[in-house]
Amino acid sequence: MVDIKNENQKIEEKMRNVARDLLKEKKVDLIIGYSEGTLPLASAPVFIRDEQEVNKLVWNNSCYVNLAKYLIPNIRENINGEFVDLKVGIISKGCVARSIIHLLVEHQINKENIIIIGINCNGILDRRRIEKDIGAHEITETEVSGDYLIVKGNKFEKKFKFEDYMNELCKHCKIRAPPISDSLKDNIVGECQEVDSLEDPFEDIIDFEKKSADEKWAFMNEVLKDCTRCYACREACPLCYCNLCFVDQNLPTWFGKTSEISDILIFHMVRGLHLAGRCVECGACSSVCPMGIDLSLINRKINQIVKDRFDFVSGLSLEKLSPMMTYKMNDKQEFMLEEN
Amino acid sequence: MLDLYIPMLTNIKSITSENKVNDIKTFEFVFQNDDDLKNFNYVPGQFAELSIIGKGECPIGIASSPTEEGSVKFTIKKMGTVTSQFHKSEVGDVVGIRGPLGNGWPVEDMKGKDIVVIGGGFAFSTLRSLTEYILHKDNRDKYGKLTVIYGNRDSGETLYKFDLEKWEKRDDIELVLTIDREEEGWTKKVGFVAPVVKEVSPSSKNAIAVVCGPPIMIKTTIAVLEELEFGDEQILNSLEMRMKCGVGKCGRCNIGNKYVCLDGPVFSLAELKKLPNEY
Amino acid sequence: MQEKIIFKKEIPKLVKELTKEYVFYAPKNVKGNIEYKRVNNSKDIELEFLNSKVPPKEIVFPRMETMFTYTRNGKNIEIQKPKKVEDKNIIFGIRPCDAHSFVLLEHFFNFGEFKDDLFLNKRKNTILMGIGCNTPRNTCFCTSLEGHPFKKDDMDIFMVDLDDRYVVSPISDTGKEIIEGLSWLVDAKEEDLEKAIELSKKAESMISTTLEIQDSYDFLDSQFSDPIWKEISETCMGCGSCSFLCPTCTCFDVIDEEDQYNNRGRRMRIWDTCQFCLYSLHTSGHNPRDSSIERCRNRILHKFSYYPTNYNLIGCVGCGRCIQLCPVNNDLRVILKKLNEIQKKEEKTIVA
Amino acid sequence: MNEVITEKAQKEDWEPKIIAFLCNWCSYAGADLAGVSRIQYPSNIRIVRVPCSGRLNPFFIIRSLVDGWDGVLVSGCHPGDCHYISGNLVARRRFAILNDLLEFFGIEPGRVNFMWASAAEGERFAVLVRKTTEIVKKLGPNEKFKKQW
Repeated sequence: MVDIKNENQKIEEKMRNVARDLLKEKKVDLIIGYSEGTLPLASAPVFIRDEQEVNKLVWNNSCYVNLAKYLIPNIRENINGEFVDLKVGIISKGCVARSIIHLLVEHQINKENIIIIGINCNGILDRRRIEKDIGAHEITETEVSGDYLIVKGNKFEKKFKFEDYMNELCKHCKIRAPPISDSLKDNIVGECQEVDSLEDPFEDIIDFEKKSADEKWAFMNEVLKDCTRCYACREACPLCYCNLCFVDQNLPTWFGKTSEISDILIFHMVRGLHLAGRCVECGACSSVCPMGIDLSLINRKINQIVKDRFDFVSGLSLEKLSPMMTYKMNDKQEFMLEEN
Repeated sequence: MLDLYIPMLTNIKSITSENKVNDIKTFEFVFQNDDDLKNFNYVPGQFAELSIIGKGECPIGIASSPTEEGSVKFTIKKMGTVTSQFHKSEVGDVVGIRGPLGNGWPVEDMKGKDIVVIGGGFAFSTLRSLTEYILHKDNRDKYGKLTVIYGNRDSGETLYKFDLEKWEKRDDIELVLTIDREEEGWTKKVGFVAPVVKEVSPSSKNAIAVVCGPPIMIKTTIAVLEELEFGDEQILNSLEMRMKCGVGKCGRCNIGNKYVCLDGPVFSLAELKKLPNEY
Repeated sequence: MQEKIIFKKEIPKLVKELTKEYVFYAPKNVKGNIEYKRVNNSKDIELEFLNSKVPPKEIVFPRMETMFTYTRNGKNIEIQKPKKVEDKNIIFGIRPCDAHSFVLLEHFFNFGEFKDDLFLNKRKNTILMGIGCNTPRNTCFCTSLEGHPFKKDDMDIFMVDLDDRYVVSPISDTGKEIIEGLSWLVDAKEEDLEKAIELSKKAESMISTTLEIQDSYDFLDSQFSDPIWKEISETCMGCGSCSFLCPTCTCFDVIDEEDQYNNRGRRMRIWDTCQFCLYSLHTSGHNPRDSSIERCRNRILHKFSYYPTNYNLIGCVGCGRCIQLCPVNNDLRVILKKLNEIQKKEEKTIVA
Repeated sequence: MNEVITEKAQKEDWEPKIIAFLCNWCSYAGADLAGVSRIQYPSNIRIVRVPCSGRLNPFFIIRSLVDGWDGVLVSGCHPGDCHYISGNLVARRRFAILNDLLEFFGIEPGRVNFMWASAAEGERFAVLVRKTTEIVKKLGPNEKFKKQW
């Protein structure tokens, strides 16, 4: 049995110490981390500039936001009338670090300005699912005990097994701390892990693909039909940094902006398409969805395609180009029409 | 009013290219329905939502004067989706109009006063409307001295050349044209609008200055006008904002608690100073 | 008029009777989210709920709404106005805060020279049959905004949940008519009414958040360039969750869609939010609200300063949806408290 | 509207409409050759000439489906023959992902087809167009993206 409460406390303590040292030694101007949320099962990102405030940093299993989002555009501040890029320390679980690595591959951020404070993530809870399962009650308090989450409210108490109520993507996650490589050595403090190769059987996807085309279509319709098109998934994704998203383009207008199901599906399809070879499976998009739509299936599928076809896992090394940035002469082309 | 969002249909009667680059054209529309024409009562400075149906809608200031009966004119620069589509359209095409919207220039309050019209570049369209309105034989004696100062990058960019020629021949208007840089064959003034205003130095006594143009021009001109002792109430300005509905419902054109489409687009400098600087 | 009693086991009967004349909207559990949906069978109704996730504004101000359709014939275009909706709606189980939001929406769309009939027609045909909140959430703060978990003024019929039955009190004339039509209802007893009052008091005491918002809007206006806005907006990601699911937010975008293969098209309005950078971006590239600082400020000021100045109403009903749904937990209560503190500080300096 | 189309589909003589994006340097010339050599191929395709298959934004394909085309055919130069050296190789990766993703979302395999055809392969072009038409015809009309008007 894993004692998650204990783990969290250890992570928190380490994280605070590292952050305090960094601020004290003036190695960074700013620490981006998580702070206690005002609601149960929530956490709020926080920007810490003063070492006195380091104790605001917390680690719990609701730290679902991918902090790498805040690195774009570069965090700048007006110091004595001049805009200066700040040096940022960023609390990174495995997936946050991976998105930072991928942003570096895509030349979106400046390596010199970033220090990755690695922590060994122990999984993020799927708060929307817990809320849905509890139904017509309000959660007022949560407590971690062993590998259970105890949710308390007005006249009720419910136990959730951690493993089962983890984010879909966290269940498959194997990179819990920032992946280390030679080129990144100077930028990582705190926890990190060596990642050589990654095997993922993608059983869930293979299972899903047994369905017929119409069944798949119906399933996707059902999953996505609640989408209000608030674009929270897009805004929370650290890799969605386009100045003008394809849905907003109007010369020409590519796709409809209505909440008709075909427009919704296309939005999510193309969003998936644009994440090919880039998605780091952080699960931020699903966690922030106000309607609690689980987008992990699409993201996993994209990663499966990329893994199968191009043998690539995003956000592991700085040297390897993302598959959509390059090509090989002998890529598989079994989907091409042939005469016989 | 179930027709709040329903455009009235018009046909393009004529298209005039206004500048050398050919990205500004003046369109003349005639209403398909005579009742619509009767209901389209506007004052200079108001705008209308023009739509190429199937492409979208955009707010454009009315360039014709209510005294020019039978049709309405709009000067459109090729910028975004709808305006580009306008530049592709031909005479006879169907165009939707919703309007007139906004407050327009306060032509009633301006009566009996000297009017100084200062325009820069493409923003001259509603000023043309105002000038034309004042110059009309029914209205001319209701207003005092009329000074029009109109600046452009070069002579090719000057809009409404036909009207300007017509105005130049009249003696009840002081027309000052200027371009930024010297040019062969240009006999009128050279220089930015603000210094030209200073040179002309219209009297601020019982006068109203109407300023339209690019932000930097407005800023410098207002400084000059203040030097000439124009009060904040005496300087009028027309604002631009992104708009969708034009009737204060879609929400995006607010500056503080004012909606540009309802309370504007014309604001006096005094009003603008009260608003937060978010435009 | 006399208060009536309706037993919970009689709900199917009520639904059956009311669906004859009305389109019956009721809270429904859609994949774990409570939403107000059209219901024909009383089995679909979820009576045990705190509040819906999507506010009932969706019924009168849908996510997308056709403004007109048109057909094209060569160069000619013919415009078809949207059909006037004659359906009469009942929203069953609407909460007092959401009912109050209808007042705000109606005021907004009816304000000034231009009346938005797309909305107003639907609103006119909608009857609110609400239920008081016996158990307000922690995030609720309606009492700070002239509201109350048992506020009945904004509804047509108001109900109080007494475990196995509802005390039904008709408020408006239409409400009275409907209740009169339901002749099988029994009169409420004195003890039921007493219990209802008791519940109301209990609910009020359960609301833990008290904010002083009432008179702060003038003050807010003067704080336009305070550094507080940067602090508030620093972590905002600019998604539209807070305003898409806000019961009082009304902004919309207008889009045209053309079906060029069938020579027809439509213009519609869809929900939009001031939190998107595209919202106020000019074609020229200039954007008056360029960063999240201005956009967050606009949202707060619009609700707590512009709304009161323009309409004498506060543009927030205290339902707490934005607090629950904000992905970065940018808590409106915390923001308002921060603003309150600044105000107090300022007042002190003035006094001193 | 839907009823009309389903009825239409049931009819034996329903013919699919297929949009074909052909690269300027190979496939378009191949189609030309097929025409010049009088090789018969179905008239269901409507050709859009693009400079290179690498020019093809996946949007074009999805948008075609949204616009109601029953099938999409994309054709470029054989790998290694691209006029712009690597356009088709980059495109191939894009198509691979799009192909898999469309299938995952429940668009029938065969709605969107990809092929290579060089300028000299008029015969091959005709055969593959025939094949595409057959596949799409079997699938029936494309109605999944139809909007509620």
